[in-house]
This record gives sequence, C-alpha cells and structure tokens, in this order.
Amino acid sequence: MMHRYQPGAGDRQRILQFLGLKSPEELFAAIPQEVRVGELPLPLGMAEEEVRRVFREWAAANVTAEEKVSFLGAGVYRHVVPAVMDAVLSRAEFFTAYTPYQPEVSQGTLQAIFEFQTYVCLLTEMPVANASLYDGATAVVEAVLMAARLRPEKRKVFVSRLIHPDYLATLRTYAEAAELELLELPWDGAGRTDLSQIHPEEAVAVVVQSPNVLGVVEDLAAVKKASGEALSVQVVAEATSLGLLAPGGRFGFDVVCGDMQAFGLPPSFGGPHVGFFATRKEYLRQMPGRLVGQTVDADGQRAFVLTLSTREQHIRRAKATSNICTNHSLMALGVTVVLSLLGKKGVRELALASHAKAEYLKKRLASLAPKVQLAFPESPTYNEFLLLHGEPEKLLARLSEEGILGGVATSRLASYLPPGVLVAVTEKNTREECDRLVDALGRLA
Amino acid sequence: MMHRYQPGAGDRQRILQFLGLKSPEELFAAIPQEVRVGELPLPLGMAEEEVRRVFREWAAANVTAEEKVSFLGAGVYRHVVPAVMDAVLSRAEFFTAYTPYQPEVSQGTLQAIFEFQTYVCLLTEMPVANASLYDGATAVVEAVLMAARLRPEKRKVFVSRLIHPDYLATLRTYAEAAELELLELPWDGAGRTDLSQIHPEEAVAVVVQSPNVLGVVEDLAAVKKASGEALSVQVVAEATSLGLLAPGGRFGFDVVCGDMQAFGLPPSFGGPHVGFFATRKEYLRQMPGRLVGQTVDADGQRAFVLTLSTREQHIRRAKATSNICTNHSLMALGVTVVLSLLGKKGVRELALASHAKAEYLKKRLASLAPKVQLAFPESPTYNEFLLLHGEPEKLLARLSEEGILGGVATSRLASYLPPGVLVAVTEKNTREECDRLVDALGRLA
Amino acid sequence: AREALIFERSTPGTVGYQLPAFDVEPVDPAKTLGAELVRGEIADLPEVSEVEVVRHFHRLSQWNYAVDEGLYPLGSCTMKYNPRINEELARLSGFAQVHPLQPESEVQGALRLMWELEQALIGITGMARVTLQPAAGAHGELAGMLMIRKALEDRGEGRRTVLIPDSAHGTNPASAVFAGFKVKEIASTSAGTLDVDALRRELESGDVAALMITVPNTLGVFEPEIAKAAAMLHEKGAFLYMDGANLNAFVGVASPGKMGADALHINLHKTFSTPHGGGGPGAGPVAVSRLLEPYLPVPVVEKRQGVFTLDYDRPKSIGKVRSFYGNFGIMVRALAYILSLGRNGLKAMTEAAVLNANYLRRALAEHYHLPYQSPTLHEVVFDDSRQKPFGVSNIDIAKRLLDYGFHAPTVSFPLIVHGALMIEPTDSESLAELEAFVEAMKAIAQEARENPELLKTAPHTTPVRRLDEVRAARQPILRWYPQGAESP
Amino acid sequence: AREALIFERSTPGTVGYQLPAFDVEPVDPAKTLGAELVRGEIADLPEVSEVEVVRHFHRLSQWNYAVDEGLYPLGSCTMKYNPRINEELARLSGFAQVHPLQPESEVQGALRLMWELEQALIGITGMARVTLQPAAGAHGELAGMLMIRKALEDRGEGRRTVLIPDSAHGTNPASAVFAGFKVKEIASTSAGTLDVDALRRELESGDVAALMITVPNTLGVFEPEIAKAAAMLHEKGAFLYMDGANLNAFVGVASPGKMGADALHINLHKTFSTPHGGGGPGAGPVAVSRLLEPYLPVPVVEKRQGVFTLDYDRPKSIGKVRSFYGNFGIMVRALAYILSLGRNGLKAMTEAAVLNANYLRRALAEHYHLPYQSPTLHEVVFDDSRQKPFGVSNIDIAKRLLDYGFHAPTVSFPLIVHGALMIEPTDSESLAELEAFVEAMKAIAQEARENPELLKTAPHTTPVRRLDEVRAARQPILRWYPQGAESP
Repeated sequence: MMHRYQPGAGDRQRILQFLGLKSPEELFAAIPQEVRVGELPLPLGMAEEEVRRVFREWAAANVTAEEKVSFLGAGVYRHVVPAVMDAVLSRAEFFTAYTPYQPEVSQGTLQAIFEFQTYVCLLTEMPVANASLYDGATAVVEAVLMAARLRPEKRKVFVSRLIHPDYLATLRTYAEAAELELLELPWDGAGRTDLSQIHPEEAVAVVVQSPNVLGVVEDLAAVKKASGEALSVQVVAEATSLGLLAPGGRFGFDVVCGDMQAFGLPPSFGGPHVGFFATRKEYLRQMPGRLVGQTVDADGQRAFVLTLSTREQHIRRAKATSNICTNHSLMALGVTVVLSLLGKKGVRELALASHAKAEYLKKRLASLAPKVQLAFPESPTYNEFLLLHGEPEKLLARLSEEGILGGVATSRLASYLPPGVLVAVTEKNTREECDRLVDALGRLA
Repeated sequence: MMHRYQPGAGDRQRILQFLGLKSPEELFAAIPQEVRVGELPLPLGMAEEEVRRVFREWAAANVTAEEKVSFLGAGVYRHVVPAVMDAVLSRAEFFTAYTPYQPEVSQGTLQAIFEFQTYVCLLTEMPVANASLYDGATAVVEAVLMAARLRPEKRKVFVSRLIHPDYLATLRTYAEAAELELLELPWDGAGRTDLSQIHPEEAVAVVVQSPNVLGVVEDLAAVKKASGEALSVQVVAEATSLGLLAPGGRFGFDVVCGDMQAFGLPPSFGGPHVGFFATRKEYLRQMPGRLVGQTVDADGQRAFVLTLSTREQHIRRAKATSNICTNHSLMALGVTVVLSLLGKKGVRELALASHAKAEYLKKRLASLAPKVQLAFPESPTYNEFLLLHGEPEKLLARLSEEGILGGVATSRLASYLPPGVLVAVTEKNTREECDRLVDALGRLA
Repeated sequence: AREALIFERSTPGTVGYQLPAFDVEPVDPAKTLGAELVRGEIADLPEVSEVEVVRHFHRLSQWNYAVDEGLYPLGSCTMKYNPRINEELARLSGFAQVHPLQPESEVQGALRLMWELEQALIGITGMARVTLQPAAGAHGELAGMLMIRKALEDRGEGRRTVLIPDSAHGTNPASAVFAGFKVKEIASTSAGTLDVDALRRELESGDVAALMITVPNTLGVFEPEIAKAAAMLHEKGAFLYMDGANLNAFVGVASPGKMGADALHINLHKTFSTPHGGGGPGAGPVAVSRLLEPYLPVPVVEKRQGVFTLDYDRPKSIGKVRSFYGNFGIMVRALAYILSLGRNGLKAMTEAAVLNANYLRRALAEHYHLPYQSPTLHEVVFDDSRQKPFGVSNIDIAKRLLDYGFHAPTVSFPLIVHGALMIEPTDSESLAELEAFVEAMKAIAQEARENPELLKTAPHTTPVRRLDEVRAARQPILRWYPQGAESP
Repeated sequence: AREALIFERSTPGTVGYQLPAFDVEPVDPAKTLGAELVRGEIADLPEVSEVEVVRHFHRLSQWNYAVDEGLYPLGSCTMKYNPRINEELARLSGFAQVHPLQPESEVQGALRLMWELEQALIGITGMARVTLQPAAGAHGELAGMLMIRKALEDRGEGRRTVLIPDSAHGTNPASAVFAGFKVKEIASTSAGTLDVDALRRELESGDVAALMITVPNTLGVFEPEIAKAAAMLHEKGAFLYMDGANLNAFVGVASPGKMGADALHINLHKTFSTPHGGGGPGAGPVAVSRLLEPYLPVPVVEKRQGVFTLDYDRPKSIGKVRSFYGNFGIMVRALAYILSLGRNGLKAMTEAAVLNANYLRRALAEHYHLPYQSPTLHEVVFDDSRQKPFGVSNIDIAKRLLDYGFHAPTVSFPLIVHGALMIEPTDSESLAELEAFVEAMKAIAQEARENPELLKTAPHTTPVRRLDEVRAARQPILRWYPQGAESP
C-alpha cells in the first residue's frame, strides 16, 4: 500500500524499470544479511486522524498554565506570546528551509539572523553576538570553553553555585572532558555569589548568573572587579530582565550569554529554546557557533552570508571552536519577531511590569511570615524570588488543587539549594492572580 | 497613545504638516455637526493578551464535538480535516488577498478556483460550475432565480419540503421578493418527496434534496422525469455523499447545487461554509456568481482570469444575474485542498466508510424498538437517518450528560418534521462510539 | 516555472490521505442503496501525495499579491491589515468546532459573542438593532431592502421605486432588483454628491420606497446633506438605505443613526478588518432603525436573565436570508478587532485612514487629474485624462503599478468618472509605504509621457503578462478536461 | 525591492504591541533595585507597528528557498517533506504550554511521549536504550563520545585516540576533541569505504578508544565490513560510534544494533522529518548498547507501575549535556512521523529514498563524473571533473541550479572527493520532480561546455547575485549600527 507521504506509486515501477531491477530489494544488496532486520517492532502506519487522537490524549494528560494560574519560572518563563510570532514561524519558507548555505536563496533567514545578532548586542551592550546556540546551559559551556582557548595556560573556572542548576550540571559534564577545574562559589546572606574565594590569576573565567537562580540581582561591577584577568561571564536565564537591568556589557564583561526563551517562546516542556552568546570583538575568531555577516553581491547590493566559518567544524574539523552545526535558528527568528513587536518601549515596559508585579507580590507575601518567608527580603530581585518553606513539594501540590501552579520547588532543581519555592511573576500575571496566591498560601502554608 | 495596528506615530505629524493642517479634525470639516458623535460607547482598546483571555473564556463556554462523541449533522458534518488544509488557508498570500481583479498578480487564487470549479463538475457530473456562493441555502435560491430567468413566463416552483429547513426558509424569503409561488411537496411513507403533485408545465423549477433532510436518498431519475420542461434542481447538503451516490448530472438534471462544508470545513457555528452551483453549458450566461476561465497571456502561456463578468453586478448593475460580489473563495480553496488530498480513492473511501458505519449503527439501533424507532427502516440512506422519539430535546440532554452529542432534534429544525433525532455518522465515528450511543439510548430513551 | 493543474500532476496509485481505520462490517452499496443510486470511483479525480498537494498550493500562493506584501490601494475595498491574533481566536476549538444545532445551553459562549458584536455595532452606528446573518455586503443590501419592502407591505403600500445615485456600487441596483424593486438613477451634482433637488422631485411621485446611498460616496466625498435627505425621505414615507462600504471613513466621528439611516450594511471584511480571503468569506451585518427592527431576519440573539437565546418568534420577520446565523468565524475576527482597538483606537484608525488618503491626494495632484475638487475622506479618485493624450488609460497605469510591486487602484468605478483611479490607502500604511507609492505613481506619470508603450504592454515582471480577457469570455473554458477528452 | 533591516524601518513613537493592563502600584526601579543596576530604554531598538513587522518577515521569507518549494537535494541533510499534522500536534497547548519543572504527576502525557519515542527508536535501531537530551546531531556525537570516555575511565583506561575515516562529516572530529580525545584519520579504500586493514593496524596501539563512522558513509556507500569492524574494536576493548546522519538509507532494512554499534546518534530532523527551521532546532538522540547504558545523561524516563518518572539516580551517568530533557517540541513531531508511517511506511520510505537516489545516479551518470563506482543507497556523489576543463567548478554548477529553481547539492564534502556534488533527493520526491532536476542538470552540463561564463557568474535570477564572501570574512560586519555610529 502507498503511504500519503510518498509520491508516485506508479513512479516506483517506472524507476525500477529504468534501473533494470525487479525489486527495490536489489538496491540493498551491499548490506550483509547479518545486519539485516525483519519487520520493525512498531504498529502499522496510522491515519492522520488517529495520530491526532492519540497525541491529543497525551497532551490532555498534562496540566498547563493555560488552565491554571502560574508562577513557574526557574529558567523557563511565561511572558506574552504575540500571535504574529507563530504566524511568522509557520511560514514554510522559514521552517522548511535548511541552514543558509546558499545565501542567494536564503536571504530571508540570513537577514533575520543578522537582526537577531543585533538585538542580542543591543540587549547585552556587547559588540558581537552569534547566530544562536542550543540553550542557556550550552551557552555557558561555550563561554567557558572559549575562555579556556583564550587562556590556555590556566585550568580553573570560578563558577557561582547560583547559576541555573541545569547549566551548572551541564558545565560540569563538559568541564570534565575539557579537563577544567570547576570551583563552585557559595552565596552570602543576601543571596548573592560570594566573590571572596575567586583567584583570578589562576582562572580562565569567572561565571555568575544575574539575576541568579534565587532571583537576586548580582553586583556585576564587583564581579567584574573580582575577575581580574580572567574572562568575566554573565549568564542570563531570564532574558526579559535585560529590558530593565544594566547588562554585563556596561560593566566591561567579556561574555554575556544565556537563553532567550523568555522573549515569547513557549515552554514546550523544556525545549526547543534558544541560547545566545555575545562577546568582545577581539574574541571574534575564537567564538563558537555560526555568524551571519553583511557583505555585497556581484551587483554591489547589501546582502548577508554565513561568515568566519573557518572557525567551524565543517571546515576546521578537529580544530574548530565548537562542534555545533545545527543550531536553534527558528527559535532565534521567533525571538527576533517578538523583540521587533515589543520594540523600544515594549522591551522596557514588559520588564518594568514584571518587576513591579513581583514587587507587589513580594510585599504582600512578606506579611505571611513566619508561615512562609522571603529568603532574602532586602536583596534586589527582578521578577523571581525564593520563599522559604520546609516542604515545598507538598505545598505546591496543595496549591495545584486550588488551580495555582505556585512556583518551582528548589528540591526539584538541586539538593544544595535552600528548601523553598521559587516564585516567578511576569507581566501576564494579574494583581488578582497574585492576591489569589497570597490568600491560598495564607491558608495552606 | 498610538495603537499597535497603526504605523507611524511620527508620520501623523509629518502628514499634517504636509497638508498644512493642525489637527486631523480639519479633514472632517465636511461632516455636519448634527451627525457627529462623541466618544463611542465601547471600552478602551485591549491588549492582545487581554483579548485572548476574553475570547478563550467565551470559547470555553461552548461544548464541542472535540470533547464529546458526536452524531450531529443536519447540514453541517464532521468529517476528517487534514492539517494541510489550514496550513494552506493560513498562507497570507491567500487569506489577505482581495478578489482577483488583477489577474497578473492573482494567478494563485484564480488557478485554485479553476480547480474548485473542476472538482464541482467532477463530483456533480455537470459541465460548468461557478467560483462559489455563500452557502447551500443561497445556492438553492440562485438556482430557482436562474430558472425563473430561463422560464420568465412561469411563476411556480415545486420544492420538496425535505430540503434543509434553513434552505427552504431562505428560499421562501427570496421567492416572495421575486414574486414566485412556492409549492411545497410533502413526503411519502418511505421518507421520499411525493412527486405526484408536480405540474411541470406550470413550473420554473422542481427542487429536491438528495439525500434529503431526513437522510433518505431520493429517486433522482423519477424527479427528473416528473420535472418535464421545468428546471430540475438537485440540492446536496452532505457533499461527501457525492463520493458514493450517482449525482444529478447523471440523470440529466439542470442544476446541482448545495454546500461543500462536509469536505473538511469546520462547523464554525454555522459559517463560513461554501455554496456550490453547477449547471448545463447552455445556461452559462444566466449563471449567478463569479466564474474563472482559462485563457492565455501576452506571451501565449496559459493563465486564468475572472470571466463572463458581463453577467455580474459591477458591470450589469440592475440587470445582473445575481447581486453577489464577495463570495466564499477561501472556503472554496479549503475544499479544493481537501479534495486534492483525498483524491480519487479517498473521496470514495470516505463516503463508503461513512455509509458503512451509518449502516452499522442503523442496524444496531433497529434492535432498540420501540423505545426509539427508525423512521424509514426500508429506505436507502447515506450517512444520516431519523430516529423517531417523542421528546428528542430531553433525550439529547440526557445523552449529552454522558458525553454524547446524539444528533439534532427535528424540533430544532422545523415544526413540520416528525419528532425525533437526526443521527449522522461519518468516517470519524468509531465502532466503539456507535456502540456507546446504542448502549446509552438503550438505557435512556 | 508554471505550476500544472493538480489534475495534471496525478500518478495512478498515489494517495494523499489515509482515513481512520475501517472498523465495521463492509457493506455493498449496490445492496444497501440500490445499484442505480451508486457511482464508482470518479475517474478524473487526481492521485497525488501530501507533499505534492502542499507544494502545489505553496507555489500557487506565490503568484498572489496580498496585504502582507504591501500597499493594496483598491478603492472602496478597504484592504487594511488583518491582525494575526484574530486568526488564532477564530480557530479556537470552542468556536471553530461548535455545531450550529447544538442545544443553546451548550453554545452560550458563541451566542454571547454574537450578542456582544451586535452591541458593539449598535454603539458604533447609533442604530437600533443589527442582524449578523448576511454573508457579505451585497447580501446585507438585499436583506436590508427586503426589510424595507416588508415594512412597506405592512403599511399596505406598494411602492416600487428605489433611487440610486449614479456614483453607486453596482451591487446597489442589483440588490434592489433582487428585492423586487425598480431602480431609478439620480445624477450627482457637479460636486459629486447627492442632488437633493432631484431627490425632492423624485419623491413627488409617491412611488419611492427608498434611497440607496453610499456615505461617503464612492468619490470619498461626504454627503453634506444626508440628514436633510433622510428627513425628506421620511416625510414622504420612504426609507434611507445606507451602503456602509465606506464606513471606515467616519467610525467614531459620525453616526449613520444620526444621519437618519433606516438600514445600513456593514462590511466586516472592510471596516473591521476580517481577511478578504481572495474574494471572501466576508460578512455583511445590517443595522436598522426602530422602524425596521420588527422585520429583521430570524433568529436574533436575545439576552434574557443572563442567558443567551435564539429568538425565532418574530412574526414580522422577513424570514431567513441564509442558513444558520451568519458567518460566525468572521464575527469572531471582527469583534476581536473592535475590542483590540476600543473607542480610542477605532477613532485613531479613522483619522489615520483619512490622513493617509489626503496625503496621497495632495502628493499626486500635480501628476494626475482630480475630476472632483470636493474634500475627500478615506479615498480619492483621480482619472487618466492627463495620460490619455499619450494613449495611456487608467488600466495601463494600473497594470504598470504591478511592475512596481504595488497592487493597482480600483479602475472599474465610479461610473461618473471616466478612466477612474480610485485610491484607498487605509489606516494600515506608514508614511514610508505611501511615499514609495507616490514615487511609483510619479515615475509612471513620466513614463506615460516618455514611453507610453511601456505602460500599454505592462505588466512586465509579474508571473504572467496581460491576459487575453476577450478570448476567455468568447470561448469560455471553465474547467479542466483530461487530455483528449472533448469539452461536451 | 530590497527589504530594509527592521531597525531601519523605525519611526519614533510607533508601537507594535500592547501589554496587559498594569494593575499594581508603579515602582521606581532605581529604588527597588538601585540606580546602578538599572538601565533606561534601549535607544536603538526599533519602533514599528504590527503590520510593519508582519510585512517585514513576510518579505524576508520570500527570499528563502524551502522544501515546500521543491527538490532540496542537499546531500547528507535529508531534506524531506515536513508533514503539517506534526506542526499542529507540537502546538497543542498540552505540549507547548507545559513547563519542564511541573510535578511529574502533572506531566504524565509529556513523559509518556518521551518514553514512547525512546521505545520506537530502540525498535528501529536495535539498541538497548536512548537518551533524547541532545539538541542536535553534533550534540549527540559529543554526548556519545562522553559516554565512551566515561566507560573507559570506569575501566581505568586512559585511551585517547579516536579513529575517523577521511570521508567523515566535520562534526565527528570536532565532537571527539570536545570530548577530550585525539583524532586520527583513516584513509578510505579505493571503493570509498572503511579500510579494515588500516583499522586493524591502528588498533594495535592499544590507545584506540573508538572508531567514529558514518553508515552508509558520506558517499552513500554502505560499509560492508561494519560488523567485522565492530567485532575487531570490541575485541580490543574499543567502541564503535556510529554517525546516524544517514540512517534514512536503511530504516527497516538493517539495524545499527546488529552492526555492533555502541553509540549512535539519530538526527530527528533528518530521518524523522522534523523541520530544519533554517538551521535548527533539531534533535540528536543517542542510542546506546547495554555497555554504555549506565552512562546515559540524566534524567532518563522510566515507566514504573504504569507511571512515568524522571530518573536522576544514575550514579555512572555523564551528567547533563543541556538543560531539562531535550528538544521536546521536536520529539513530538518525530514520534508523530514514526507513528504515521509505522513499520510498513518507514520501510517504504527507505526504499523510495534509495530508489530516487539511484534514479538520479543512473540518469546523471553520462553527464557528470562519478568518482566512486560502489553501489550507493540514499545519496550519490558526483564531481566536477568533466566540467573543470571548461573552468567550471562544482560551486558554479550549484549556483546555476539556483537559477533553474532548485536548491543546490552539497559541495563542501566529503573531503575525499574534490569538487563534490553530493545529491540526496530523499523519499519525498516524485519522478516528475526528479526528471525536472535531471533536465536542469543536463542543461547545465551543456552550458558548461558551451557557455561556461554563464555558470561562473551564476546565479542570475535569484534575489541577490553571488556574494562577496571574502569581504564578509575580512571586514566582518556582524550587526547593524545606527547611521553615523561607529562600529566600536
């Protein structure tokens, strides 16, 4: 039987004839019997309607923030998603295209990514940015690996324990392979990274996240100072914070990197999101990932092209600056669309609204002590903060019964974090939603 | 404050300057004060996210067949909807275009509609079809009005009372204005239109629907014979039936028309669907609605264009064959996509599956007599049939509590129909769903 | 490369879709239905795979111009931006998957939406009530005229004359005729507006049922004496039917209710931005005065004790003008647009539409002839009289614009302007886009003088060149036939 | 017409979005955060309206070639049709709107989907287990090599050499190095396949950690001695890493498990048809043998008493290679593809892919030189040696194909073929499409002889002409700056 994805039933016979074959089987003659398989252990192909039925059933078995009030964050944020974004991403010209290796027929993707690079530079106040990475975790890894290439004589990396635990876990994996020594920095009573243990002269890099995983905005000026000759790396997991907070670029950081999911990408159970990576011009040729550059065509008109690919694996192979090939181009396009819609005013308004609503909620929650307690009541936070609680997972389960996804239990993230609930607030949360959480916590905590 | 749909805040000032004006108000000077209004009685503009919230709330206040088992039909059917259809309709090139008045930049719409016309011809076995009408009801009206133009000396229209009640109601409205006399034909014990009262020599047209609103397939050969010189019109409300049933064209009908919704258009609470209209070549210049024709361009290549527009209102004004201007082009495109996917095999398979499943259900329901009773157990039906029941609305309410939308109460359609429930079955209904209905009716009827 | 017809891409045995499992006993339709009622496979339907269908329509789409490509200055068509959120909302399962014949208790959300839209349209138009049933503007005209007819009958009056200015859309006379009226044209004044004196003369016959008039008219000129005309009509027992195709010119500024309209259709696909879809679907709600309210089509949505219900019990109703309740999917989009803009945004858009049109009027006035000097609102009508001496017509100018990457203006009416170029930029356009259009129009004006042949053979860069429309009409080919098959 | 950068379309004061109502007390961030932590508005962000954004990206999209336009014969990239139903399913609220850190009880559907996908991939590959975490093929390679490294360490072995055939993708050596290995290249045989004797010699050093090999290789040739190579490696305590980029050649025919692979990454965006997105996101699950199972990244999804759970308690795990669980949205699409095709369809697609490639091989062989004569599966590599005498390179041929409305083949590798034209038509193409491609390639071969300049200056009909890539690299401009602003 023919399948709906397969053109040309009659074609099959005609091609066999053309090739002088009786059966397609003959084309596989070079494959030895010992590695052959019989029928695959899978069901028969399903009709579209049947696939739809099955997947809808599975989808319905998940609870979403669409049905409940949500304060979930911890690396994945629920900001407004303009309808235009998905309309653009649904253009087959974008989503069914390959990497723009033939620039003459890929100017759409190339120009959009050039715009993405520009947005990253503007948000981070850094001069160069790449065409995207997989996610925040691998962006941090690439930053550290770049630092190690730039300071080949050093092996130590001072990394805040308050970068997102998944980022830290990923960094540990890669650092081990790269034979880098990770020195994990604890935090102080204000929920900020303790910088006192940094020895910059031995280090390839100093890595902090701001706002950090407990929501506290780090003192980037102090971090930069403490980094000395080592590369200073700011990690950003909540990218919309860049609309309100002075970025690493302003403090002279060497790398600002992280994840842009917060600018309108759906959570999608953790991916695909999109990593970003911005750095100084002098490190350009040590940068990881693809770069889109501006040039001219044979008629002298402006055009865009993948460039500096001598850094990349397909040219440089074992000596490449990164092994990345497929990146997260379509997600970068999505973020580019959202940033274009938000524009100058929207980027700041969105950040300010998220911050103001979080401040409102923080203030109201402060009154519930000692049932729940703000971990760092005096520290500056952007839109997320830690509520101390002994049994956060139980507390969240009770809130969920009332239709509130109250936040993320730190126990879900890492054992070394203080027990409690990370509460994230965005411009989408209404005052009434905040009040509902306060009320429920007052009763249930 | 600027609105997101409005380009150029600065533009406003620059245009005013260019025009030498202080305020846009000056441009409205020609509008007398007596017809002016103050502030509109509407709320302030809402953010996209707020509009989304409101509309989702309203949408959630409706029950859909997606959540329940459904046997609803009676003019709107729930067949498979290939994902490709909406992907095509979502192409801005199609949905944000106007009527193809400039064919040089509208070949996409024009060729697709030419294909739609061809599909209608193939399904109905008629030689010509138009570019779409609003819906089945207005298609019937246009057929009768065309007949009246062709037989100007006659005023009577014999119309089956078993055409869809909304079609009949609409025809009554228009016929009154056109000063046509509608003679409504009753049905016989088999649920077929009683043809004995037709006097073709006095009539402009004879109109029957097949399958009719009670689901019974009419004897088109007999209808044609009974129509004599009058125009014979077959109405089709369940277009997928054309995949299995011999169409009017085969019996020499003058018009086959109706609604194509069943080929994959969403019910959308009744619209937009799409009317179709096919007829004989000799009536071409009396046809209503737009027509796309094939021609050549200045280079001699095949191209498509709106044609025979001298029939239409924008040229012929008071003497036009119809007042239709905007039609249902995008819906016609949707049907064209679905028919292309189904293809030769799918069109028949879909009809056969709908019929076979309906037969299965009919057979099983027959066993429940006398609680419920098939109205016409011996009559041929395609995928819909009438179950007699004294209190159909109450019965449906009980079924709904069990998650079954059991069908349409005839009382909802027209007072002159026998009391009962019209049950429609499509290829989407599973055997298990049919069994659930039988079980529930056994308990609740 | 040209894309073949889908029928020409067929390869026997190929499938493009798979149906859900066939899980019941097979039946022999010749037995269940009778052999004479059954057909076999339809020979000429195509056999193509899914990817071929996708590519076919993808390629076809690329030959269309659309609002998303740029300025679409088709006068009288109001080709404004179609917001994407509206598309998302209309596709919500709770709207798109609702059956019109479910019990009312299961469709309260849908009924509420219709009710809210009616309220909003009442607020915008200042009329008494609105039917949402008509599927398009012309359909609304017909519904409105049928109500007027019924009201007259109700009074026992057999008036049959409908007056229509010579500047009107073609649908007006057609709709009047389909409602059973006779049409009489009134010549416009030299200012392009309604000749009130002529109206007065016509009214003396006593046979005038209504005046059908577009406000502002198809020149974009507001009818300054519309309220006076209404009063004259009413005094003589006649009705004022207002064509709302140009409503985009005055939302939030003036109201048809105050103008004295008795019926007004509203093209949701123009003023309220639902997509035109390459020719529809649109929607043409009709707003009516108290006088016509009893005659509204059934059903209307009523709110009773917080519950929404469909009211069919309206003895004076004209009945139904189509199936069910109208193009609900279009209503969703229109209401989303209205709520997104709100009272402030709607007025801002009106101003933008009028500013943009007046910018073009001023910027193009030295290059194209303006046959009427009256101030205009949201559109402006030039003609080709300055280009005619070079043998260049409005059609040629329109075709040449396609080469410049713009859609053409309307060239087929108003009939009172020979060689019309009717330009409506709408509120969606930025000054940059308008400037680019002006540059193109200027360049064309120059080309008309210096190289008229270039225009007469335009377009040159479009997917196809100028078409042989005469051939299309003389030897109509309206469907595909398999190769070798005769057209019967 | 060129489309400006979005930054160049800015008009001060314009907005493209409105946020939900600000319903709390305003705060002064200089107070709540400290003035030194806060920034103002970002001066150079654009100010554009929604319609301008829509048109901007609409116009940009029109300059892309894509699978939906036609044949996309990029060898090694498997540019097959991306079914639309998969896009619909990935956007279901119950998938797209699920947060990765919700309690497991609230995400059973998502966990089940991952579990089902793992089972399907196990079934297809014949391997023991699969991690879905890697975001792309190269990421999967790295994860696989890290597992091998960890397994060796676990055994207390410090082996550091990874052998890679000279025909390999560039990601293989790069990934090996990032996993901390040294790379040693092995020359291919004259048949283009693995030199098993060379492998044997290399293994004698005792330092070989693994062989990384693509099956079939980048010439499209199946490695006939792969099972033998695996046995040799295993005997010497080394591992077989298999690059699954070409898995589309043998799904349902052969299995990496039987070939003796220890680790194999699977590009879901190739074989299982998730869209390439202009360069991603993809997904690169890694299937492993029992030997490597303990080292899989955390978490893995386990099914315990009918409940799905994330297992982090895997002491030998390499840890995490990225955040959360992988590109879930891509997994949805891939599983939908697998279930849509099923065991029958998957094999049919493999056959179609191989038939199509062999059709092109045969049809083009008289026009282009085939450097290796071994039978090939899903792709075929020609070179430009017949065109070189006319001064025409593979690049020129590739560029000229763009003029004919096709995408170009891969020209950058395999490195063992100078001037390669690596063609992979995939299973999505109809014979009609293949024939059109062959016609274009024939025409180009003729042009190369008769008018080589035409090719050397190609493309001629694309949105831009050939680019100055040297300038792009020498004077890198990697972002927009406002006019007048210096690049710092």
